[in-house]
Amino acid sequence: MSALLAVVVDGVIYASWLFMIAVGLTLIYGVMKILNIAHGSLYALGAYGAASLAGYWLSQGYAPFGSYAALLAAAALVGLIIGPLIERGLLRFMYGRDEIILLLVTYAVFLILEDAIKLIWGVDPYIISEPYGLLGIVEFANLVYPTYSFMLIVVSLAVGVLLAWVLHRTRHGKLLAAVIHDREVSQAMGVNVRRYYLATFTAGAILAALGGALTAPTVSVVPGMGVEVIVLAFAVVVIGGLGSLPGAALGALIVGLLRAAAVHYAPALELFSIYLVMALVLAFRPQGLFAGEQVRTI
Amino acid sequence: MSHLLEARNLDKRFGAVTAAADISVTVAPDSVIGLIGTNGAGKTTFVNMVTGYLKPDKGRIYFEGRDITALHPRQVTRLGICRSFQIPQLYNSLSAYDNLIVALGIVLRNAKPAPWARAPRLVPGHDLPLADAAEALLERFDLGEFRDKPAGVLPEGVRKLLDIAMALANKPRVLLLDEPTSGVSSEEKFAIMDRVMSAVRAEGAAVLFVEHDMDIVARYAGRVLAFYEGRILADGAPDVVLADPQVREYVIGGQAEPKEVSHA
Amino acid sequence: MKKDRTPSLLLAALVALLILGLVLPEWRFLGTLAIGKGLTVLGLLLLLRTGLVSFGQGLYYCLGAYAAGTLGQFWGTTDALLLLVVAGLAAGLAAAILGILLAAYRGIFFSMLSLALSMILYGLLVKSAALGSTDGFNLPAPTLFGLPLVSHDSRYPLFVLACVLGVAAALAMHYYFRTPLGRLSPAIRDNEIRVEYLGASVRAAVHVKYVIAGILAGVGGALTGMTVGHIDPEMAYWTTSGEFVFVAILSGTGSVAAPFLGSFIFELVRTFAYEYSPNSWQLALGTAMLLIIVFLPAGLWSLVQRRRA
Amino acid sequence: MSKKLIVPVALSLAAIAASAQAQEAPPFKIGVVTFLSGAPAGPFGVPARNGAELVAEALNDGAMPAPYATKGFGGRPIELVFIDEAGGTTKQVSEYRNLVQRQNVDAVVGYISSGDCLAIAPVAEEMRKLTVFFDCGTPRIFEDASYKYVFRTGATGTMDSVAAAMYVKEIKPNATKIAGINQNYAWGHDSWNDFEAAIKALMPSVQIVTSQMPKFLAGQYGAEISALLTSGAEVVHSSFWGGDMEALVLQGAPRGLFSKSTVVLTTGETALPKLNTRVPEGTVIGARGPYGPFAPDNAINQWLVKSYEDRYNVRPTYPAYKMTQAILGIKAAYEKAQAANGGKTPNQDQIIASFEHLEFEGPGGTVRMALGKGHQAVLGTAYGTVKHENGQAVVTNVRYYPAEKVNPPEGVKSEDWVKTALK
Repeated sequence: MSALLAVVVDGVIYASWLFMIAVGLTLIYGVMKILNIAHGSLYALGAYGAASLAGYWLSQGYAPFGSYAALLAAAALVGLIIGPLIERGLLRFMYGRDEIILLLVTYAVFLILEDAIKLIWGVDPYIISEPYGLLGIVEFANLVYPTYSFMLIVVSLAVGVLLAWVLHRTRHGKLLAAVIHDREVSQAMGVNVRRYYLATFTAGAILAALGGALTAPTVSVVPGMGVEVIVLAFAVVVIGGLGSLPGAALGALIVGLLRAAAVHYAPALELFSIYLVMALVLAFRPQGLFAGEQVRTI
Repeated sequence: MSHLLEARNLDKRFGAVTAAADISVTVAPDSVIGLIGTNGAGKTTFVNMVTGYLKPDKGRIYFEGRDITALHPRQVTRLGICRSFQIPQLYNSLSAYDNLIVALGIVLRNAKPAPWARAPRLVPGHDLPLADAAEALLERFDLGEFRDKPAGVLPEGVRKLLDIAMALANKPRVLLLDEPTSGVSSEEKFAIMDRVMSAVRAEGAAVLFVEHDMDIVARYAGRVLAFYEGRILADGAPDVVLADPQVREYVIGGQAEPKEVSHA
Repeated sequence: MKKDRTPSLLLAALVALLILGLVLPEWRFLGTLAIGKGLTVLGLLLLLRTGLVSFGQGLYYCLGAYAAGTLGQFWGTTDALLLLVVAGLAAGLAAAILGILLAAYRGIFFSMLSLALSMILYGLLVKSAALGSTDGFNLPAPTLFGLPLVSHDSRYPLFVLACVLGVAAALAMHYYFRTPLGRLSPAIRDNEIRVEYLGASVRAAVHVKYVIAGILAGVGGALTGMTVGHIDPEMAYWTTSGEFVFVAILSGTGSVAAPFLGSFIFELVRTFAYEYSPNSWQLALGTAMLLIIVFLPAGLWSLVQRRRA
Repeated sequence: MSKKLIVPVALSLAAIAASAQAQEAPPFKIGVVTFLSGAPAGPFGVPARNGAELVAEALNDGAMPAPYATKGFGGRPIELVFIDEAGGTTKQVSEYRNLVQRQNVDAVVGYISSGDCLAIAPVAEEMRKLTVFFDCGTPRIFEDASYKYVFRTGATGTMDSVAAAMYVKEIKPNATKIAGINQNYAWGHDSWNDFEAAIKALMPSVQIVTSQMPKFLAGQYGAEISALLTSGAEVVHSSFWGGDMEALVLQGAPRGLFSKSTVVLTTGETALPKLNTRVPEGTVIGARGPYGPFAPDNAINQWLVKSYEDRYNVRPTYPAYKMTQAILGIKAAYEKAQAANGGKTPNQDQIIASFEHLEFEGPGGTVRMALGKGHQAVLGTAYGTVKHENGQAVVTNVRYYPAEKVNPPEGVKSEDWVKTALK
């Protein structure tokens, strides 16, 4: 019984982390049809930024609770600087070329950022674990969890709700839907597509950096931490349906729960679980679980 | 007498829209039939069902007495039911010549009795080597000057002709032309239609063409099917059908103010 | 009609390669490696011309290498031709089976499914202790009809085998593109509906092309394994497949020789990046990639074409 | 065309420069291969590179303590060429060839990844180039094959696992529930298999309650920690390294993993300078040999700690020790061969002949090239328990295990030895 409860709690915590790292990826793909490999680097940049900023905050002896603000500020800073830099400085010259070319461009950006991170921060780990322990622990059913993990679930839910609200309830969200539906027509109707692309990519970058910033206190921030995240985020997004917000949430939940179940009941399967799910979903529902059927007419 | 093509009681719905309701048609060899109707009346749906792109909800389709309702477009095509498209379906990155080479190459390949057998030297039905058969088709549609241009950059009228030329690669017994003159200026329409009909007549195929221009229908069709809301409103000789009061009200009258219907 | 100069140019390239390999012994290894990878990229070129991007060619690359490797390691077979044939067969068989599923997919879904399948093989190999898990295992030095292809004094025989194999594959691919089935590649990329409406099965054609690409990747993987002398599951990891796609796009799809040229240049750039900036070779590589994408949108091969024109 | 010219010109310039020096003492050029990028760079690659730089400089200045006080290698200055180990085995084989053929190195020292070592060994034989592995752990290298040109101055991973099991037996003799958490790749598999076999042989009543194998670089271990906590394990074995190990400590400590069970971190020493008191008291750590806090108080160790701290402001960790050990090994072999050659410059075969079965002093004490026909080093090792003293994490309760107790005898495979000889 306690194992089952642990599966659910572990699964949901992991799912909220997955959602954080995947939601920006699916947003950018949904709007711009770019599978952004550099997403992992933005995640890493967010983590490094957070480690530096929060580390500085704490080393100055300021109120420890302020370190949470430092984490969020780092994410915003990284996203607001790097996002526009990549979109305005590089991607906008590539619009209209094949999806695959755009993917390769982001791959090149990923390589460059990986070394840039190394040149700025070096290869030694950064450890900023204070925010992780600051909120205390929660104990139940013989298990101990840091309160921080549950805060992650809350933040993740908030991000999802906020995005859904912006996309479905605001004027900009509706115009964005028009841009997604038909870029040329929206442009002809006077929608400033350029601005929406810039805003989307920046938002995606902030979300990636936020994922990294909130992960930073739970890990040691090291080179290469972004690489694993890319494939994981891809898998979640593909399972849920490329470009779908509820899809990313569902994909994260499925992967999170399955992985937790594998860890508790069949550790040997853990390595496969995510790719097996991905292959199965693709085999039976190639558009992902949440994307609508595409209708093609002659 | 057995018909060349027969559709029996075809039904097709898309959600709330009825695209075909109890459609029955027979087609005799050598006939030239015009299909008229407003947008959404069910003409293209009929063409799509006959060529296997859509499966009817109910009803059967027979070709020379054989049930072809469940066949895929490629199987229908191999039997000799070929079509052109309202929006030309071309290989835009390939030259006009290469478009035909691909088309004729498929015919050549399909003629192999077994995977290990060598393909015949001459394209069946054309009795020419591949390259010569392609040149002959280009010539027949007077497309020589566009031979080496990518199909994607050709003018719409030329694209229409190339689209129809490709439909002839398989030596069709039934040829369905979906709006062969749409997107072409009204002065060009007759010229294009003349070229198409003379090229097609040499094939000896039954021709069904979807058309909005009643002058063209009156001039080329030997028989007219008038579609309205998925039904056949009238079926007969052009002068009779075009004079029919119901057809004048729902089909030709509607021509001036086309109804807003989203499904093709 | 233009005269087809490709076959004679390819044969001339073969002669040039054999002479270069004779006078520049230190480049033989890199050359052989580039051909091994180039074969895989040649298969990708076929898929790309068909409008498909496989992010899982590492699956067949790895499978071919492991087929040859297990045969060499556990049964002591060292004959290069036999190993290459077995590798091609194993990869081709796997592609034929998985192709049943994959041939129905297009676009990003084809890419992602191929990636997932490749990662499953990676997971399986990581789990198999008998095959050395992530450490992989070594291959015995290859021979041909009992004669060694690799020794301390010379790797020239293996280089010659690789060159002959590479040119033969390029030639075969060149002629394939002139058959009716080969011509379907650009047709499927441009307009699948029309292909079906001309009486051909898109799915069957895609399946055949997928199998051909799989065989080429299998042979390429085995050749690479023989050259390097070691194989490991990394060959099936997504970054390996990504590298192939990358090289294929950078090379351009303009010619059957492009994959080999592209592979060689890629290895060269990477070698110099490692040598001259060991601490920031990724930065150098990424920048080189961006420059090529921006300034040579049709790939490296457009340089060759421009010169010829 | 201009590009084609640059390379030969550069090469011939280099050749001229080289021949100019040759008149005095030609440098001994060593290719050093360690991770300069990716996850292993921080914990292993860069400390190893730092160690190599430090020791080469000190040797060239004649600033090392005895018996290494002579300059360079028998008077020849040492020149280092660094290559990144990242990029996979194919890339590494390619770079190795470049080092030998185009950079003309006299020896190659390096390789942290076991996969790279396995791949490089036969290439070293083919190229006939002296190659010294300093860190990689798999025993397969000299147990599955024998090599003339390849040496390994570090001990195998088997030693770490066996000694860990012995330490557990000493400090928790009554433990019955054992668990493991190891990375899902060869290193994790081998470490766990050896530990499982050793602990079962030493303490027959133990029971393995769970063996977790998360993906390498997974980073998030919430579910694994829950599984370990619910399993009721008294001892948890982990060969995690680098960021993964640090994340396990950071995530496991607040959840009580380290207080409910004794966690054994076989590479824990590399994290100590950085994590310090974040490593909970009671954690058992190893250093894959007698390095760092386990190193003997000899002159070489004192020199290494002092000069490393002076330059890099941090204590040296075991990769720096092992790199130092490798380079000193070559120096010892070189100078022994030189002496045997009447003081003249020895050739490679002579260096190899004197390297085989060599005994030499390193920062971790005496290294004996006892296994693999004289090509594989054996050393003792040690484990200890973390204790917090005055805000510093220190290692207490240290137990040393002599080489012959934690290594198989010559000719016996580690795998078989663990299962049979420990009983």
